[in-house]
Amino acid sequence: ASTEATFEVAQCKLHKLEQGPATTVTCTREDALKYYRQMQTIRRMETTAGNLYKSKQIRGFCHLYSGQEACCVGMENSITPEDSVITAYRAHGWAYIRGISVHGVLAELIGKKTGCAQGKGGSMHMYAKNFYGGNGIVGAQVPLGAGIAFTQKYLNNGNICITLYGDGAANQGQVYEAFNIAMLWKLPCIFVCENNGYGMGTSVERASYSTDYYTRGDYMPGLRVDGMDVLAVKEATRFAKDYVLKNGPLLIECATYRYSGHSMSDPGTSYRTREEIQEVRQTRDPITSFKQKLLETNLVTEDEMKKIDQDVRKEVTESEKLAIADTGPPLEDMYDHIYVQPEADFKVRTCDPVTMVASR
Amino acid sequence: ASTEATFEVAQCKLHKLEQGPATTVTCTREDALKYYRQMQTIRRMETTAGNLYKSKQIRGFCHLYSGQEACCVGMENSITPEDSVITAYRAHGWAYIRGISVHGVLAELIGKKTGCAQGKGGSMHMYAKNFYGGNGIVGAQVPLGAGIAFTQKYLNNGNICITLYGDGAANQGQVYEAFNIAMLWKLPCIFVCENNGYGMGTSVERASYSTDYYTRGDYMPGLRVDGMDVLAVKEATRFAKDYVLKNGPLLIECATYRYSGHSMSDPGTSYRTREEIQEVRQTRDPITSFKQKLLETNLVTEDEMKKIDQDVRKEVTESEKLAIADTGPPLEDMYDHIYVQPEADFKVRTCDPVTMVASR
Amino acid sequence: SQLTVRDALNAAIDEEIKRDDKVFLLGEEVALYDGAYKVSRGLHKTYGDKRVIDTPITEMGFAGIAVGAAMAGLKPICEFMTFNFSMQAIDQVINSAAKTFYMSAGQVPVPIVFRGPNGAAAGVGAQHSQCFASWYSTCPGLKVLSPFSSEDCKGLLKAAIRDPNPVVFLENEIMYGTSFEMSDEAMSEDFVIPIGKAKIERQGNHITLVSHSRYVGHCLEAANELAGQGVECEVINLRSIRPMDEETIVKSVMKTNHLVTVEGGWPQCGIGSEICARVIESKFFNYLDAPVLRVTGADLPTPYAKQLEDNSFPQTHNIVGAVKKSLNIS
Amino acid sequence: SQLTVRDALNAAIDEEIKRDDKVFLLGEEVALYDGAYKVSRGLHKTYGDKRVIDTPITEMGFAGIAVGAAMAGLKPICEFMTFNFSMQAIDQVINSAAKTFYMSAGQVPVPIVFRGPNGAAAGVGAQHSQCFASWYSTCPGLKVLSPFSSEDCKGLLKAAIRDPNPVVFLENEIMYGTSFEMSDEAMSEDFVIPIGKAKIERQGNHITLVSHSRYVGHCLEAANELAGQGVECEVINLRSIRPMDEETIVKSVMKTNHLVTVEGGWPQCGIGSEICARVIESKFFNYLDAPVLRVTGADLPTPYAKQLEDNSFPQTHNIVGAVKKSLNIS
Ligand SMILES: Cc1ncc(C[n+]2csc(CCOP(=O)(O)OP(=O)(O)O)c2C)c(N)n1
Ligand SMILES: Cc1ncc(C[n+]2csc(CCOP(=O)(O)OP(=O)(O)O)c2C)c(N)n1
Ligand SMILES: [Mg+2]
Ligand SMILES: [Mg+2]
Repeated sequence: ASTEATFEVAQCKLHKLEQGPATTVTCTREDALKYYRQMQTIRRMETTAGNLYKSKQIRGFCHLYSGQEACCVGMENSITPEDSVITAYRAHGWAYIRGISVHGVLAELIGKKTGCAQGKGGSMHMYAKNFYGGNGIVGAQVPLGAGIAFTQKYLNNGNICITLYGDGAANQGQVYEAFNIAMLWKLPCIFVCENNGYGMGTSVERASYSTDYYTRGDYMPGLRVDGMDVLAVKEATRFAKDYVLKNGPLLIECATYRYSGHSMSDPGTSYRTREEIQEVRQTRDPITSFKQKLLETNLVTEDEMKKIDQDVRKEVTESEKLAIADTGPPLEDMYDHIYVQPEADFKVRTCDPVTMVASR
Repeated sequence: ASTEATFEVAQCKLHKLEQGPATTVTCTREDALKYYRQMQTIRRMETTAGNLYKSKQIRGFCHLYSGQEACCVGMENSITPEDSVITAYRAHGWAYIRGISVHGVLAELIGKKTGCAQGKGGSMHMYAKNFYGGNGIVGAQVPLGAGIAFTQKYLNNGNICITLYGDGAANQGQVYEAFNIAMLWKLPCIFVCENNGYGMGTSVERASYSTDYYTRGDYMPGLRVDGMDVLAVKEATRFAKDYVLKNGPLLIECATYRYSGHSMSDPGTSYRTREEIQEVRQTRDPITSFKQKLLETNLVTEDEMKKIDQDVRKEVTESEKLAIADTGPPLEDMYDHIYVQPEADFKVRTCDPVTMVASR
Repeated sequence: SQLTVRDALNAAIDEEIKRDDKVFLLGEEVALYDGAYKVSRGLHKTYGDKRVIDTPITEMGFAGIAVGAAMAGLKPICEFMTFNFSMQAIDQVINSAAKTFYMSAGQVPVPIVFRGPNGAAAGVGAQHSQCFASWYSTCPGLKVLSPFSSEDCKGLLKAAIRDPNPVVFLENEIMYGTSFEMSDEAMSEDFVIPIGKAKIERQGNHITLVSHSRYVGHCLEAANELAGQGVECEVINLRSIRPMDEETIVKSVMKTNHLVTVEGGWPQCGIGSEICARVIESKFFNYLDAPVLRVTGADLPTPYAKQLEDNSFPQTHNIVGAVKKSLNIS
Repeated sequence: SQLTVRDALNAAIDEEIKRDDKVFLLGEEVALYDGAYKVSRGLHKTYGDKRVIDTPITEMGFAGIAVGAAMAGLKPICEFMTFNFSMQAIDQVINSAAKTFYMSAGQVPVPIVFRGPNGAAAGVGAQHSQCFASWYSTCPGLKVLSPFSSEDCKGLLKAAIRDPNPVVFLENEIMYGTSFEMSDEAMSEDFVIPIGKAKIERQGNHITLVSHSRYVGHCLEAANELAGQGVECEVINLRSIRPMDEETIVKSVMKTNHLVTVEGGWPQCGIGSEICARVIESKFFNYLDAPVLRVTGADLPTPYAKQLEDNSFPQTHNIVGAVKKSLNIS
């Protein structure tokens, strides 16, 4: 097997850009293995989450990332841990890629003390170093992301922020408010529209007059990348990071697809056909297609990937077991973290009007 | 004198439009006299309002329309009374042109019972048939205007709505939310950005990354018209009304200028030079330049216009006197109009905790 | 017959759309998807694109459009997928809908209903669990309703749609699947419940429980439990938060001399606070034999984990405990 | 020395920007224009574009950016030109700023101050006259301050900026030009007032008046007037609305046995309601010799005309009347 290979990726569509990301991407063996493993881990983790939901171990909302793995894996591998990321509620993949263990994600989903937010956040609210969630209000994370980029510029630390939102969120007014300010202030922010074709049960054409999301920044340059191709996403992100540090904001539309329903209560088949989903799985799946490429170029063997699949399966299964066995947060926990450094005598009112509980 | 004349108006800048408004405009003598009178009345009324403010008869905010008269006069004269208009707080000119008398406007400003909102609305909140205010929250009137157009389409009554906002408001997110929905639903709405160069003390370049407001609808067609030329505005509006009935929304940027400060507490000279204001007055004033054109084409004589000036002066002075002499709303009025058709026994709590007052 | 809260709401909307040309429903996923929580099931199929309209996820935009449509003479029913998202549009609700009739000295009425699930659902975390009853109820010009049963939902929603004023109608997602007995009268198309009147759900002489929405059910449970111990609770279902039916509350307190309020919202400046104020401010305040107790949501953002979440909102035992405390029994 | 409220606020911001690199001010017209109400006068000149930043008129956008900046480690002071416009951004204040520290189980603090004039100014109509004290104070995770005097403004704003939590700081436009005596201590750069403690502005034995912001001044006026008639009012300036200093209120009521609350906001679910609830819920409720009375803004959108507007907000005579009613004197 070779130590690296070069791949052709589809040319990005460009908006107000003279030049876009390269169309040939070189990838080392180690990197290929890493991306493959990362995508498989997320896929497996999400499948597990879906099953845990069905067995009622996970409650409330649970928005799976299956189908979109190439977006977070491609992007993460072109930024550094010092760069920041913020996304919406479809956050498990991003939480993992930003450093939370599978166990940390699953335990949070099941509501355990060992969860990455100690069971307080849940599916939509996961955080890690330089990862600011996990935000439940459609669109709200976009100004927040611009604010993180503002800090990076203020501190002049050479870092950037990736600010993600969906095709449904793309119509939210605050997105446009953030765009204008980010451009005026030249914030080092990559705005990323993860266009997975639907916002809940509404297809993009029904929600957006213009579905060319990469152009929706109007005066903000943008590009559309194949979000099912991890190498294309990685290259576009490399390009974008460089661009935003020099010029200010750039908008990336990541064309992707969500396999599952919007959340677990949505079978996801009333507003699209099973055939449509099947077709994407067969022709555009980010993992299958990457695997194919790696085999074609002899960069990685089938056996190596099988081995990874086994490892991943094992890791996820073990994490799941661990998470199920973990204990839930004790009741006292509930009253902590309301305020940073509360007064020593600060007490919280409970549902019982005569009981006040201390808070840390 | 002739009975009509033809004028050249500047070509509009176009965005996503194949064709724009005509560049030659024919105007009858009567119309010319009417436009002149309307603009002069508003100018005079606003000057009077400014003086009343300085003499402390008007309180709070008072946003004068002086300099922008051609916008409302040009537009009103291309729509019918059945069409609707909604604007922001810089509403006196629009209130007048939509049918409120000078007395009705001034009495409202002084807070009299005879004011067009019985002294309850004030400077920012005036209403008339098919005129929905007078709205104080920057940007909020834009979705409202789309909603009015929605009603027109729902009732299929062949009317349109003109929805106005400022260059400062043009960055508000809800404007973009309204644009998207209005385009999806093909609402018969003309969105009009009255670009007067400043939002309070902030010049357009400091507030908007893109100051081509006529293009800010992105996928919405738009045009920029010389908002200091009443005939150009009239023609653009004629074009636009026709367009929106057939195709859905259109965006007009009306390039204009505000002579006074933002409101009365703003001298209006810290963020722009006196020379700048002077220059506009001398070279682009909507009234002076219109007058000039009428003289050049012999459509109207200097004397006729002098006569109008006198009439206007008289009307405004009399209205002012009347308004000053009017009585304020009686205290009982205060408790009415909180609810439509309140229950017979409905009472309102006053500042005195033991006094409840009946409300109609 | 039995009817779920969901079907009661559906029937109310259905009947009013049928009854009045000017009534229409708009919101996210209300049409093709039949509503995120299936409240509008079948309505798009029956009434089509004109009367049942999907919107993009832009609350400020579509709420503003709905308000504008109301100003111009239609009667929109504006659904917020949940009231949590109404915060994005709250300026349109307060400044455009509630205040315009007054500012215009009666020239521009705004007949609109804002509706959707309010308060906590199950396991949806801190950003999706807020109760907005107290906020909206502060604002004159608005009416604010918070129904409990299927009867409430049908009768009050129909009343809200027919009301010429802006009405905020606070549903509860957890209740959607709950069935209630409906009288023939309540099933009729003419059934409306007058806005502004509370309902005494259970009579009792020992203590008054005042609540709204889902927690009326908890109060009834607590009353049941306490009845076994010889304590008779009078349970008042507020139904209308603004206007608030002070008379019914005060009369009950004059009889029972004890008061507990129960709500899912946070304590500070909540509905319970207002009830306390109404009582303590009235000349009847000295009918009280013990402090009023407010059973409320815990004073914290809502945690996700079940055990923590369960303890963040009133449970029946909290009410029982408060009643016993008030009556000084054990 | 004498200092206006405006200058006190200005000094607080100035000193804290100087003291901490991470502190900056952003908002509409705060820089080149020196602030719509001149609170930030001179600060842009001193500190330049990096620390004093003009924004477009996009509250949701710039408030969200400020919150994001705080999450990432800066300490923004986010000015709303008035709090009326904070409604456009309220989702960012509540859902992003107030709840994130909790949702993240302590991983993401949000040290930010939202400030600006709150409540009615003079003659600005219904959309520009709302008091947001009660709304913001419902929400755990936020602290809510409402200063009265120059000392309050300086000491509390500095405390707010240094506080590691999101703080809503409610100023009052009408007070900006009012001068107050400042002690040397209050003039010092080290002066901060602890958050969460009320201030007894005037001692008295006959009745307790609890108020916040501008209306503390009205209470003091009323107290003066009443003193001439032998009535000694204890005037409590809340300063902090959340947390609320229940102890100071209750202690005072135990002494005076009479309570009147005074605020500019609407009555329902207001600050007065909460104070009533705190008192009536405590074991001290039977110290009350008369109903509590809430002097509040009238329950209506604010009219423009002066006579009507004047009667829409508490005036000294309303307080005097309420005190007399409470004490049953004439
Ligand atoms: C302001 C707001 N409105 C509505 C919702 C309910 N909601 C949650 S996700 C969603 C769809 C968002 O679609 P999109 O942005 O495309 O993201 P995707 O789910 O496809 O990742 C909606 C309507 C919300 N959370 N916040
Ligand atoms: C949401 C909101 N934010 C801020 C304000 C305060 N404000 C009133 S007018 C104005 C400037 C608006 O400028 P522009 O839209 O250009 O209109 P113009 O005054 O020039 O007519 C501002 C900031 C407001 N009324 N509403
Ligand atoms: Mg999507
Ligand atoms: Mg302007």
